[in-house]
Amino acid sequence: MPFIPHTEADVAEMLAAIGAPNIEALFAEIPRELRTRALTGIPEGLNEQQVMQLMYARARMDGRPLNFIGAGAYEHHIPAAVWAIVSRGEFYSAYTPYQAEASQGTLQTIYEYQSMITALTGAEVANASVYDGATAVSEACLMAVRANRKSTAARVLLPRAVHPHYRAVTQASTGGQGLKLEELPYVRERGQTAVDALAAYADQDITALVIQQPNFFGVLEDVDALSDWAHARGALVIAVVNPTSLAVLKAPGLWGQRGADIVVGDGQPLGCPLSSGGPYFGFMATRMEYVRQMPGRIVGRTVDLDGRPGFTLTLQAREQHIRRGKATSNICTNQGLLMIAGTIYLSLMGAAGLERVAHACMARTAELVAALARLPGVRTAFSSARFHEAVLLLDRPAAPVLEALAARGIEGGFDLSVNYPELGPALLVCATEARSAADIAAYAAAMAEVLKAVRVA
Amino acid sequence: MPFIPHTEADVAEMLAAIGAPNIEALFAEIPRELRTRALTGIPEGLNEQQVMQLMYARARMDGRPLNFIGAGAYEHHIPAAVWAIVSRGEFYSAYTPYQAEASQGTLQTIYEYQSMITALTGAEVANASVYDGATAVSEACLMAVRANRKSTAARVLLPRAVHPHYRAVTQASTGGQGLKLEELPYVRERGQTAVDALAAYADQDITALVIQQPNFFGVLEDVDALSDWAHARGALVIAVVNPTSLAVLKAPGLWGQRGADIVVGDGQPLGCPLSSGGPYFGFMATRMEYVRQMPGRIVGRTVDLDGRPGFTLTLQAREQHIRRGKATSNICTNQGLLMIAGTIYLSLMGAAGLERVAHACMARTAELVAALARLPGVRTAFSSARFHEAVLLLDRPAAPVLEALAARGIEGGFDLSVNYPELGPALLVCATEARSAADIAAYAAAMAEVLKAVRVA
Amino acid sequence: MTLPMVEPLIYDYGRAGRGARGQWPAAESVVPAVPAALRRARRAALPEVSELDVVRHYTRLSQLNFSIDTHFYPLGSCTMKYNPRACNAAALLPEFLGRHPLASTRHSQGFLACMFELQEMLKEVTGMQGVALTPMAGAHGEFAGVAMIRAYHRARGDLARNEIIVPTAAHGTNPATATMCGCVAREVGVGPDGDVDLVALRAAVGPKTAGIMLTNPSTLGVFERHIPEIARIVHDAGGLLYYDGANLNAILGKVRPGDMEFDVIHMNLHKTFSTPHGGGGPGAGAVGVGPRLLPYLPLPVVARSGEGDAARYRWLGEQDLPQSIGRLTGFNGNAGVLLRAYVYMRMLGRDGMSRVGEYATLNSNYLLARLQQAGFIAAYPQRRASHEFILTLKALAQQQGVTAMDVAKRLLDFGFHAPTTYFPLLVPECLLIEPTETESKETLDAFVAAMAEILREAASDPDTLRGAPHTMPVRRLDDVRAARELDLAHRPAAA
Amino acid sequence: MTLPMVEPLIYDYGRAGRGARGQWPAAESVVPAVPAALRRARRAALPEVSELDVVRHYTRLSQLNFSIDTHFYPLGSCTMKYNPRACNAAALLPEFLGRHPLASTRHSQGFLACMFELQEMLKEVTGMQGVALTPMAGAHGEFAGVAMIRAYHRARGDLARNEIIVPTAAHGTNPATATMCGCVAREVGVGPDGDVDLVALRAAVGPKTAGIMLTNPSTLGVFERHIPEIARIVHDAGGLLYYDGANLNAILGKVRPGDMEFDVIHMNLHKTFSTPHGGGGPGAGAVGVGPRLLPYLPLPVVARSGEGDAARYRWLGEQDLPQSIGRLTGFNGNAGVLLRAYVYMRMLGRDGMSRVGEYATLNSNYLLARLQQAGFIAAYPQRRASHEFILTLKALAQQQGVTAMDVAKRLLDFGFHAPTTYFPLLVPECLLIEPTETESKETLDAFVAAMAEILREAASDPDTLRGAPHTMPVRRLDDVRAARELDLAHRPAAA
Ligand SMILES: Cc1ncc(COP(=O)(O)O)c(C=O)c1O
Ligand SMILES: Cc1ncc(COP(=O)(O)O)c(C=O)c1O
Repeated sequence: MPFIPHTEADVAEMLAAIGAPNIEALFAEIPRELRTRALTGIPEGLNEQQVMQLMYARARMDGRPLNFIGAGAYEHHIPAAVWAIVSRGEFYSAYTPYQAEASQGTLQTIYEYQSMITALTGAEVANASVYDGATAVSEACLMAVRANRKSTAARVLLPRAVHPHYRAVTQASTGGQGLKLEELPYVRERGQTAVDALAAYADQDITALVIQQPNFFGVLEDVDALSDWAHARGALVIAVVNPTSLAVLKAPGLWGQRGADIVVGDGQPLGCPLSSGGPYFGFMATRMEYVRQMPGRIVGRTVDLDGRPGFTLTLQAREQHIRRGKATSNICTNQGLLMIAGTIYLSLMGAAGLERVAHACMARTAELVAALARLPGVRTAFSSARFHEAVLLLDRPAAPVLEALAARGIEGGFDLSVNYPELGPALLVCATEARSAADIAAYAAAMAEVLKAVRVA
Repeated sequence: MPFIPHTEADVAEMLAAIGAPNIEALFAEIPRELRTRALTGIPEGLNEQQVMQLMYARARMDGRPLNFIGAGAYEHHIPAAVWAIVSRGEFYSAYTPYQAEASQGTLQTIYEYQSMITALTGAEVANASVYDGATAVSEACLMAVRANRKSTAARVLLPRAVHPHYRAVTQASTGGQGLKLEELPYVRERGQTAVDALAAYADQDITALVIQQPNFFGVLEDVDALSDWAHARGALVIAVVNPTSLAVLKAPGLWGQRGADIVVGDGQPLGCPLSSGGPYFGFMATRMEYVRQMPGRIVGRTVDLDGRPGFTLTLQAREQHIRRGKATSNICTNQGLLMIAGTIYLSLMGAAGLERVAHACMARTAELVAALARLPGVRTAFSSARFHEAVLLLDRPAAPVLEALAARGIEGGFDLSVNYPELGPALLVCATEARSAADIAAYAAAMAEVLKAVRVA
Repeated sequence: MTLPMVEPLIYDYGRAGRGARGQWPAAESVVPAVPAALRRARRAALPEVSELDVVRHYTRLSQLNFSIDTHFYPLGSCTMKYNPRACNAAALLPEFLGRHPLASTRHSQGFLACMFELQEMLKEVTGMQGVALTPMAGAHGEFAGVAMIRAYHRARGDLARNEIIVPTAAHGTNPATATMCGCVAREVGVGPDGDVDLVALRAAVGPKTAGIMLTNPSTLGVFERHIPEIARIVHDAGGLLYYDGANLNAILGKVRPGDMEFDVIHMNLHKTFSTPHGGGGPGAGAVGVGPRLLPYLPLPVVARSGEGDAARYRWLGEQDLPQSIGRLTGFNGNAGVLLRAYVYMRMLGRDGMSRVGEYATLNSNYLLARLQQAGFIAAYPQRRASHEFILTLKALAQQQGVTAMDVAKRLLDFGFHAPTTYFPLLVPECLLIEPTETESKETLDAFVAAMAEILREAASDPDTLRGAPHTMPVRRLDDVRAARELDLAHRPAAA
Repeated sequence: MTLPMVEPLIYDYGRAGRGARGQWPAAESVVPAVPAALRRARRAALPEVSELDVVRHYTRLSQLNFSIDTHFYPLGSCTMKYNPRACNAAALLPEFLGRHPLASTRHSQGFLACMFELQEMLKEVTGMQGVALTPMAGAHGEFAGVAMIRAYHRARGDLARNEIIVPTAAHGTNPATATMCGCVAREVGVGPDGDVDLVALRAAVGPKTAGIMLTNPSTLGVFERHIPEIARIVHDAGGLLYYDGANLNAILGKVRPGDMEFDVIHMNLHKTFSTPHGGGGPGAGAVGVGPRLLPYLPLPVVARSGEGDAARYRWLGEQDLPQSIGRLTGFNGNAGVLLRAYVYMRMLGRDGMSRVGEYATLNSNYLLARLQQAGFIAAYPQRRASHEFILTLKALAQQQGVTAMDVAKRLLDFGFHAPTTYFPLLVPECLLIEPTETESKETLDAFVAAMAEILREAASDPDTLRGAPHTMPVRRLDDVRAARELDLAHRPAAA
């Protein structure tokens, strides 16, 4: 019996202590008609060797293509020390630090994490993670409704240049509470949110404006103008940011005159492997004045009976286990382990190292764009300054091009046709510091080949 | 500066405290004419990302062939828990437990290891590892000379059926001290050490007889007869054993009337990956009466000032750091981490699990031999009972066959032609529990193909 | 009096100019310019430390934690069982780890095959007809479930149904989820034996009833005996039945929510299928649905075409499931957690799966029996324990002034993580104890011995309990001060 | 009085019939028979425990250790510096880990390329002309070196040369190695300033001199200033020069043994190139040789043919090196350790390599200066420290009755691993302190503060020192009893 330590003698002694004739008797309270048949649909158990062989075979099926997709999940170098430490049983197999005295390791790490996130974002307080970047945006919208006492409209402006999945999640997650999400267009030539379009909302009750920097296209938004516009109208500013980019881009806390009010994003670039989509972690930070509206766990520093500093969960009255139906969110289990990875990653990189990462990403992406846009049939979509992604327009459908690249072991980018049909055939490509000059050359060569093979539409 | 934490300010303060103008001044005592030029032959440093990319590329060059080589290093399932624990910094980055009070983790693990090795081998005491199985044999021969007070000949019988590398290492390692090693032949049909050949030594001073069980051919020796013969003549018996096989084979402590005197072997099958040849660990066990002749570290249980049980290095007067030129060996650093892996592996397997492993190995090897010997041009060399290896005779040179198999992604066995030319073209093959029926079928199919392609000599 | 910290902050190891440079990419000679107005002016105040500092600091911090790998951790409702290392090893295979979530179908077949089979196994285990894997924790699964219930009523034009009935014994996430979905949580009580008060339930249902969220075994540690009646009452009133499957560990292979007429269930894979809890997460809150809710499953889900070697897998999207409640995650959920759960289920297999429920229940009833013999009072003495049970220390609190909190803290000194305290809120001074099936009788016996000793101390030396813990890195922490004098981040000077 | 163990033995968790069955292969239906006389009759008395027992037990045990990852570990002569995790990650790549040592050349090119380049880098670093990587620790490398010296003299028919000169300051492995090689260790003294006594050396050399083994910087922590004279004396006498390179960390990029006329060197890659010490090993003791000893290198070594992309690598064997001293290892040494060293050297690179010696020396001299200011007495106050240095506590022992052992044990209470004590044997009551270059000034300062505090305690409260340690899992252990009442293995009843 894998994972069950009981010997037959143990079972007999235990049943005797309980006063039950057999294990089955322990289920006597279950109405007989509810009892189930055997789980015939479940295969027989495998031992560890067998299951690992199965998983090796499955992994081999997926291979290790050269990746140029970003679109919200980025391949970065992850220092070996990060997961060596995160995988330690004391982090890996602990749970939420309810017993503070026996959980100082997790608690202090969260406190350090909160410190680093506030330092990066320029916000005052951060929580101990939400599920991912997308749910962080939806939580931020709900939070804005609670925090913005001046607004009664529950109306949030969500630019079309924000990650389409983030928008979809926000739609699905806030609709029940009646939030009204309105799309702001982007300027076709620049790929930037259209500041002009805001004129239409000049005198209306807007609860919050979401600004993603860099936006989904990798383009840098005019965050100062957008923030000031929102604040001037009593709307809160929700910043959605890539944490790597914050090494070189203005901290949201300094956007415009007042700074963003809520800062969220996906922490994946900070030490979390791509891992087929997760686990990652959503980060969330805000002003101290809004801390009681923030969802999720928060750790505070305090002292023990002897006056020794220590850490504990605090402001729990916001949370479901105390406040139940009136809680700021239903979130309970979060992404703790990934948050720890992020903390260790940031400690290793520091601000100077992270700046190097950001610079390398920008340089590699510029090189990639140059190498691809040189090919006939490929051109860049937008003229604006960008971070580490770019939109490329193709003269033929994107899907078969991507499929032909995949057949050559290259994941060539994210197909924008579904979410942005107005662009025509278009790819979102990305190169981080993990891509070498040779990788970029390999992509360009494969693309040249593919463009010869795949027809123009 | 990777791995050096000093800031410029630190260096300045430190030099001031020393009273030196610069770091260079600290080397002033080195005669000027000895100072070296820059290390121009060393490439420039790589960061972690670069070095990992280099190593990924190197690893890819080697691929992951399907392995049927044994010959002293065996591919077994290694429970994931083993290296998850062994890799913990507290084990991985500690050193020899000189400060017992701050090293109870390593010390208790060694004590448990000693307990398990004695249980497996039927010996009374074990040390905390020597380098590998080969050096364990040579240390055992040197130890036998010290321990066998009745013998003055320093003469050890070393059957030809013992691993040729173990014999070579013993030769190279004991020659300086004047040991005389004499080879015992094996019976051509059975692959067993020829008991008849012993007659020649009937009245001579023999210090020790080495018996490998199973021997290098995978064949089971008549250990009782050999042991009794040796003991009857005042020779010590040195058993060289595969620890996995001890789950099903008689413990050396019970060989013949008296049992083997020194038991050694390579612990690699117990949780150590093949890893291109090491690190593995040599184990060594003996009778209590010979403990002071045993090389290597030994841990004992004792009590602390309060009477609490604890563990410490003991019998250090045998060792070089105390006894210097008169020590039992020059060994200092051993294979501690691998010994820990072996201990965890044995805890997970227990005797029942290890028996299952041994059975699976025997069954798979039998199936492999059946599948290959069915092919025209292949036959088994020996009729005797075997453990998990077998010698196959080919009707054409082995090297091109192996090369053709390798080209098909199969490492088909160890070429015996160099070490045992008398056998003609011959392969030593092995299948452990890590090989599936499908793997065996793949080998047989590839071999059939290869035999069509590679000429008969 | 301020004492030094047990372990300094990582910032305290920093010095201007220090850094783990081996981790930094080489400096670039040419970097595309960032427009001046968008540029960061001052570097963020992150630690400037060496790699050794980082390794040593976080290794030391980790050692300050209790965890399953080091301690018995009977935290009720959390199913803290052994996390097999093989699950971790499989999820960390480089092909899975390096796979981009938006990778081509070509480079996804192995991963998708695992996900598809996981969906199928979860269907079998729950008796449901469709499963979506994307919710990232139990509460997220609850959201998906209630959103589907809402979508179902809306699709039928039944717009008034916005009440979710929640027994008072429910986990806090249940009412919170109802609110998040724009519903109203309507509480109904439980009777003295821990079962739902059917009279109150009948009174509560009506044309506004969207559904009921039922945890079973309930958070009181007992199996709800009136499920058939509850199902009838709610379904008859037009509501749907939601099964909070966080406690699935108790019933694996014994009963299936689908067979019991439930319309939707969420599972906590990080509990029942033993993925690590990671100091607060990640989790995975897959949802299963019956026929009524199939069209509303959240996106994406995995579909297979072809069989055997010809099988091909792909994600279904909006076009395939136009009535879906939509996307709940940036990509496709906590894939790495799902892989771990998949591996665990494959290792358990058919037989192992039913043994989970059996041995979890055996351990729980044994521990309850022994603790009762030792003088502790069960909250529901007339009931069988499920995989967990509740002790109430009300008498102890009244007579000796020793609270459940004191007992919990003292347990730490004996080398045991404390059970869940003060949850469920229904039972005063309660300890919710869940041993799980992976703990041995010896461990349970040792826990009983510690509890018995604590009971003796409560009589002979209550101050030791009130001052506990005494052997942890810190003594009892001042939570009131933490909330009053908020210190939520270290603020070093920026570089 | 016997107290309970801090952590029970793994056997104590066992029960007949328990086991980590998920790790066991399936039972076989048919197994080839073992002849009855060769069969095992009773199962070995191994633990019968669950996987959770194993994980919890060894995780807890690990926590009882000090290690580099958790503590400053200034163990002189052992170079306990940071072990970068990348080295481990690279060595654990599945292709390397799964590679059989006897795999075909086809499946070995990546591994062999690393080994070849490692040989080349070590040649460059030492100034030698050939390198063999197979010795598995420093002492094993010493054996290889002395065996080569012997083989050299024998090949010249110079059979009388069987004396190896070993300064009294040498590591114990040096004379032990001489003995193992069938030579006689002949000791010569060192002068009051730590350098070899040249007069004694001149008297010692002669027609029986096979060679000299010189550790530099010596175990006294100083650079031998008379190397040119020593080399001349020994070479003139017909002996060869052996460089014990265990302390190579001190001189990396500053001097090269080959340039200093040494004929052979062993290196402790686990020290200088930072592979983990693993609680006692594994190590790697590569040897480098000058022109005289090239033909005698132990087998196998890696050769390259072709350049750049056309390069092919293979092992050289007996046919290639017929005069070799032969094989010293079952396969080809501690390959995984060699890979780690290779990765470390590639990360350091040319510049990083010289910085190692510089900063190791800076840290050592700083620590010495600060400890002297704090009142400690250097064994060689007139000398510069190399990467390590010696304090002598003789005065303290005489005046306060506090020994080096007491100080060492008390340091543990302050959270520092003790320096090497009572080695070298030459200096009474000594502490050999090696901080290494990877430790920060703050750590060194904290160590000085602890040492200063201990000096105060020696005066005010010597019993605290004599009873130390007080905060470890156990108090001071009874070594005498351990050796007298040998308890070397637990003996449970066999199953
Ligand atoms: C009964 C019950 N329901 C729901 C949840 C919420 O699950 P999660 O923490 O994964 O969001 C929990 C777990 O805490 C629970 O015990
Ligand atoms: C100077 C010196 N020589 C030789 C050795 C022996 O090295 P090893 O322990 O690796 O065998 C050591 C290390 O302990 C040493 O310090």
